[in-house]
Amino acid sequence: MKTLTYGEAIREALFEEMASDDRVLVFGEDVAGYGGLDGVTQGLQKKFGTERVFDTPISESGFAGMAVGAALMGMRPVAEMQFSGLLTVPLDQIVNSAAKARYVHDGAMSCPLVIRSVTYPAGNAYMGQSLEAWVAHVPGLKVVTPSTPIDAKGLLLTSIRDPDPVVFFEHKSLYSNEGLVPEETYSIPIGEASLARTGSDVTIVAWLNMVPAALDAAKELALEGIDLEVIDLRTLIPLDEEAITRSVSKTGRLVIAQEAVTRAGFGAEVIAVVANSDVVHHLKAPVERVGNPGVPIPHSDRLNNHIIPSKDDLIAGVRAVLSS
Amino acid sequence: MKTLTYGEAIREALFEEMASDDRVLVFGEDVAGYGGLDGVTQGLQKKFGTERVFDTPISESGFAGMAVGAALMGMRPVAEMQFSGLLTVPLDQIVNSAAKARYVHDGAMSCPLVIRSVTYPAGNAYMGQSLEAWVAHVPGLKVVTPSTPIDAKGLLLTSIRDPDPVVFFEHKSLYSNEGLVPEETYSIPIGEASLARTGSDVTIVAWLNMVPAALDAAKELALEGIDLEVIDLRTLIPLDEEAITRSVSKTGRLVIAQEAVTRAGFGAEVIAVVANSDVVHHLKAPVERVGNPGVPIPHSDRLNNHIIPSKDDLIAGVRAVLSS
Amino acid sequence: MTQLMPKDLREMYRLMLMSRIYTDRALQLFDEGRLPTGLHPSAGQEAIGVGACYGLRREDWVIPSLRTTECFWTRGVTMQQMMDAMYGNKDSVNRGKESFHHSGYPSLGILAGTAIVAAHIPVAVGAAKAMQLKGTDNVMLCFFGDGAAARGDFHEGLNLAAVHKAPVVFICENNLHFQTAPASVEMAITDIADRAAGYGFPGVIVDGQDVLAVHETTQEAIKRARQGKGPTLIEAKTYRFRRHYPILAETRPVEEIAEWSKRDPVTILGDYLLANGHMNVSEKQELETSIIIELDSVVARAEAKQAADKSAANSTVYAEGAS
Amino acid sequence: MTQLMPKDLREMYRLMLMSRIYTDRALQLFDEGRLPTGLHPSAGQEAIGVGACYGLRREDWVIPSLRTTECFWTRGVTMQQMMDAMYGNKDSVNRGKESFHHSGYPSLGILAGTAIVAAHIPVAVGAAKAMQLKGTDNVMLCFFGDGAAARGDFHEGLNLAAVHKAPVVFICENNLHFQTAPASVEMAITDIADRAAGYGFPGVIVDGQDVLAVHETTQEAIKRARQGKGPTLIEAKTYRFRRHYPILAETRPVEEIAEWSKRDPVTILGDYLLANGHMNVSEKQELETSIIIELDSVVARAEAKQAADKSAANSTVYAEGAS
Ligand SMILES: Cc1ncc(C[n+]2csc(CCOP(=O)(O)OP(=O)(O)O)c2C)c(N)n1
Ligand SMILES: Cc1ncc(C[n+]2csc(CCOP(=O)(O)OP(=O)(O)O)c2C)c(N)n1
Ligand SMILES: [Mg+2]
Ligand SMILES: [Mg+2]
Repeated sequence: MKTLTYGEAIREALFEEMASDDRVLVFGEDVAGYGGLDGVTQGLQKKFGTERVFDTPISESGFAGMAVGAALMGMRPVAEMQFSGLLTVPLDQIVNSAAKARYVHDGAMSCPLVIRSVTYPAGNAYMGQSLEAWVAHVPGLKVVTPSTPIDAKGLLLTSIRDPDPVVFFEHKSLYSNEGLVPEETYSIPIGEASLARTGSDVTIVAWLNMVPAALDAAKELALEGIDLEVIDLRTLIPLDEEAITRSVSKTGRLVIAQEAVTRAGFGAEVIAVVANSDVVHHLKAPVERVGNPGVPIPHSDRLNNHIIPSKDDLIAGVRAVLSS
Repeated sequence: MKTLTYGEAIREALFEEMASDDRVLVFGEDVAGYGGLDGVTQGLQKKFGTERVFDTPISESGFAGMAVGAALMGMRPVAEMQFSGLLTVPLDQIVNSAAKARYVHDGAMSCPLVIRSVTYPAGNAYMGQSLEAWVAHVPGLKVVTPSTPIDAKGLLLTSIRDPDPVVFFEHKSLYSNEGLVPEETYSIPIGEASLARTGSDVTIVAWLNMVPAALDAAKELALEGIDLEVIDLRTLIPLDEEAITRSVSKTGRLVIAQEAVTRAGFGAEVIAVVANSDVVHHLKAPVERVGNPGVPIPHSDRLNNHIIPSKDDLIAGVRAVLSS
Repeated sequence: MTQLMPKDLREMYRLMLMSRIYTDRALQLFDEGRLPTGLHPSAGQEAIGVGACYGLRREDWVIPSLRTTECFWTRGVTMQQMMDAMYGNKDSVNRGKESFHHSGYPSLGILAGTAIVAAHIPVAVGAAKAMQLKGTDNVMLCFFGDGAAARGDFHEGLNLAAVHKAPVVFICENNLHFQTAPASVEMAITDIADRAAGYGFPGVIVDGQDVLAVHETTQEAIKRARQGKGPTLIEAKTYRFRRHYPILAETRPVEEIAEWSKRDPVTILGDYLLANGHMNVSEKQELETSIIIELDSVVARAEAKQAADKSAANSTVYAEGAS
Repeated sequence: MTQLMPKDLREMYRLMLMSRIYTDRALQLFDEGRLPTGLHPSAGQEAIGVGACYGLRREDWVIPSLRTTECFWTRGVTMQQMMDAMYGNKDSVNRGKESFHHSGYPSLGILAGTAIVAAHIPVAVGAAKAMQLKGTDNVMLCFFGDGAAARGDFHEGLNLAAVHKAPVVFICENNLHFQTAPASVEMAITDIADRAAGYGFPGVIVDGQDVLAVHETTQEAIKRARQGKGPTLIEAKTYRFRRHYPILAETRPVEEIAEWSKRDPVTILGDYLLANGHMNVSEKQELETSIIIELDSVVARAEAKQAADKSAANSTVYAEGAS
């Protein structure tokens, strides 16, 4: 094993897959010459050339559409949206051109592409949006949301090799987090949650940046003897329903941790999965959702930390499910 | 009272509001010269002139943006998206330019516009999508989903007068449904569900086209002595949470009826509201979701009736919650 | 550019005539309540798809607009395949999952657009880019209407094609209307070809009723593309001879319709063949009769077949079953 | 067009100089870790916003790009207001909810764009349409960068403006780069003004370093717009003198930077004023000193004020409380 940051792990996945499969292309704004606003794609163009790694104009719909066309012709494009809030712009190409391609060809064509979408709830009301619930609603798409370096690399490799279009969310505030990653080649299957922490009192279901927040909350609450189980969904679609129901049937208490707006967010889907199973009868308390309370992300960091859920909000959520 | 179809009720609302408020504009593809693909806007241009009622190019993002600009300058634009699946295209303007306008101006500006979005799950995988869950996820937007002529008219009037942007879903297969509508002027508040049928055994929460389907199911099941309560949400945002929890606390059994894809659809939010309240302990059975099972809408009507939930699917859902 | 021989001209005529006869039969079947799908009839615009696609290599690709049925015929789709697609039959191209005009035939080099007007333009550019990356000199022909030229994806697609010198030929079928509205609603210019200058490649206007002119103009653009010189925008001035879609009323001025009817592309080529001795009257009659006879049996077979069923509806959302 | 008097020229100079001094101070405060927001420095491009906005009516509107700080100054926003906005102070324009460069000042006729590049272009057209519908002859100036011209919303917006003959002037600040990449990545043409012909209105190129040229060109476009003749696209050739954003590294060739530095718009106007006797050296020096002194106290006051708090964060999502 070696130590890599989350950002380095993603870069390594891109390097490895570009080296082993010359159908892989990487493009997006600032990814080639500059190497990505956060350096994630640094060195790729130098190594793999200007044909396979290129910068695009500010044409998110256009280059997402190009990714679709290239994928239909057998390439494996990896296109970057430099802020998740930008998904509002190329969405038609992702949701219509890409997601439905296999279906409308009755399986005779496939559209293997990856949209890397960089999530970061700050800066402004637009770019700072977390929109994973939208793409999770669309049949034909897979949705991947890693929280650790090992998962980020392993899942990106799987995503690029996947025969279907994948929206891969990366979290900017995880980029510098370190973790152990195998030296040898490996990959992680799409569709399996991981048990980030085993516990008996309360289940927290989290993804992306909320996983470390949940682990922090767990550490703090452990001092009081409260034992949290933390499920890192890792992929939202396909959803590992069993991991969720198994845990909740054990703990009987569920807290959702999401950075996105609570209303109609993906946490509601997790809750619906529980409510749709017999596990609903095991619930000892109403479910809690910790998330953005329904406010656009303010520009100022002094304000947006009131909107983005924190470890303390999670602790409050845990206390709420324990108090009833 | 007089008898109007749902389509006529919408037209009447547009006529009345354009007559009483000259800031109201109506535009979109085919709405002016032709009067709308389904005739809903017929006669408007003739009565109110080419300046206030006009056809647009195939520029959904562009004319949604124009609606925002006009609204910020004090007009009351009502723009039509002729298929709900088209929301993939102008979404950035609706979700970013319109929804956040009030917030980012700290209340100093408002963006009073209505996006009429015509829902119809048929034709093809793209236009046939039901995307209300997406806009319901966005703070700053209101989401309206009437199922009857009286609600369609009353809620459209309220939507046009609302100081905030409203996405108003109309259902093409409701256009010819008839119902009683008051002769005199009236309006219906946004944010209140209606009890479409009172019952004691099972609660069905529905909106748009699924309300008549639920009522049909109720009629059929009444013959067996099963007594359904049907809640017509009418508006998704703001959501009448109390109407939902009140009913479920009474019946203890909940079935969601939605045409949209089940996964990460708005039904999950309804379930989350229940699971987040004490009512979760009143549930006698796991909740059922009846909806699109996660398949793009096929072109052929012979196929798509297998995908779109029907009265029979609802009856099966009701039986499921009664059997456990 | 390979010179067209009389047999090519006759073949082009056959394709155009077949398209016209087929389209009008489909409209009739629809009116009779037999055909379970509507269509955007190409009648009046047959010269464009045939002229542009005729003589392409098997390895080239095309992506039709909602109306360019001729792309399908010219690339080798049979009337039976098309009719089965329209009926959503069990053995049809995608078993009713997609309308015939947005159906892809990968083995014939036909990509499918979505129903979102103009969204296929960047897709075509990406496909052309892939052809370029593979080191071939194959090309992509991308068809769309005047209506599509008002969409952002038109702009982004054409601009990206220019930046990448992608081997793509854009063919705009300007039939002066989009759905129920006239072109004056969608633009303040007359010639969409003028937009090409804003991307840095040639924009050419061609008489869309003249199949030979369309062919020649497209061939030049294809040559450019094969040589790595990048895209061309061809604007074919044309007119549709039927309503936009069978259930929508006619909205165009009768005089305009009458004026354009005088320039029927099928008649124009037919007359040319007759005048130049490439075909005689009885051959022409025979051709028409044989198409009609074939079509009769195509319809009969299509109607006799089983429609796709529920199992089709639920399949192929993902590669390995649904999730 | 009203003739510019020496006092106008001096005022334009003051605005440009103030903008430069303010911007560089803000960058310095950011580097020192004092300013809680980044910025897209306008240094090098001051002539565009000042030249275009100078002399507008109160009832006219402007909508700046991410970089056109000069729109704010010229419309009457004070350094104190701007600095308070940057600090997200309690008494600032929107209490930190939006970055200063996307902040609207309705009472000063400044609309705000979103952070989505080019999305404000159709919004500007809709606002202009509203001004037209109200029967006024007021105009809208809409600013954007070269990068924005690659987006679909640019195309749809300009086309809609043409169709509606909307009273809007589009001003493209072509600084030859967008974020970290050169213009060659975003287009295969040199002049974005060439795109106007594809919409049916004039496209004009102007030297973006020459405030008088910008002013004159804009005035002509404004006159056209007021007369109901529709939009104009003005492309101002310019260059930014700083990095795109403080945390991003420089990516442009040093020679290019050096070459363009010779054409500093503030220096050009200053020299013109001196050469023509509209200002003398000591007046120039006094002006600079007075700006610096004012700015010192502006910063001190901004830093002494209370920042907006949680109650601000949670308010005004909807008109009447959240839902
Ligand atoms: C983005 C989008 N908006 C609206 C529609 C509905 N629609 C279908 S065909 C059509 C008109 C297309 O006009 P044009 O591109 O000129 O092609 P034509 O029908 O004239 O051949 C419209 C508006 C659509 N399919 N996609
Ligand atoms: C649609 C969209 N894509 C990407 C970004 C990220 N971004 C912010 S500024 C910028 C470059 C803008 O370039 P240009 O329009 O030329 O203006 P300039 O910065 O050169 O003044 C980009 C890509 C964005 N804000 N919006
Ligand atoms: Mg047309
Ligand atoms: Mg620029």
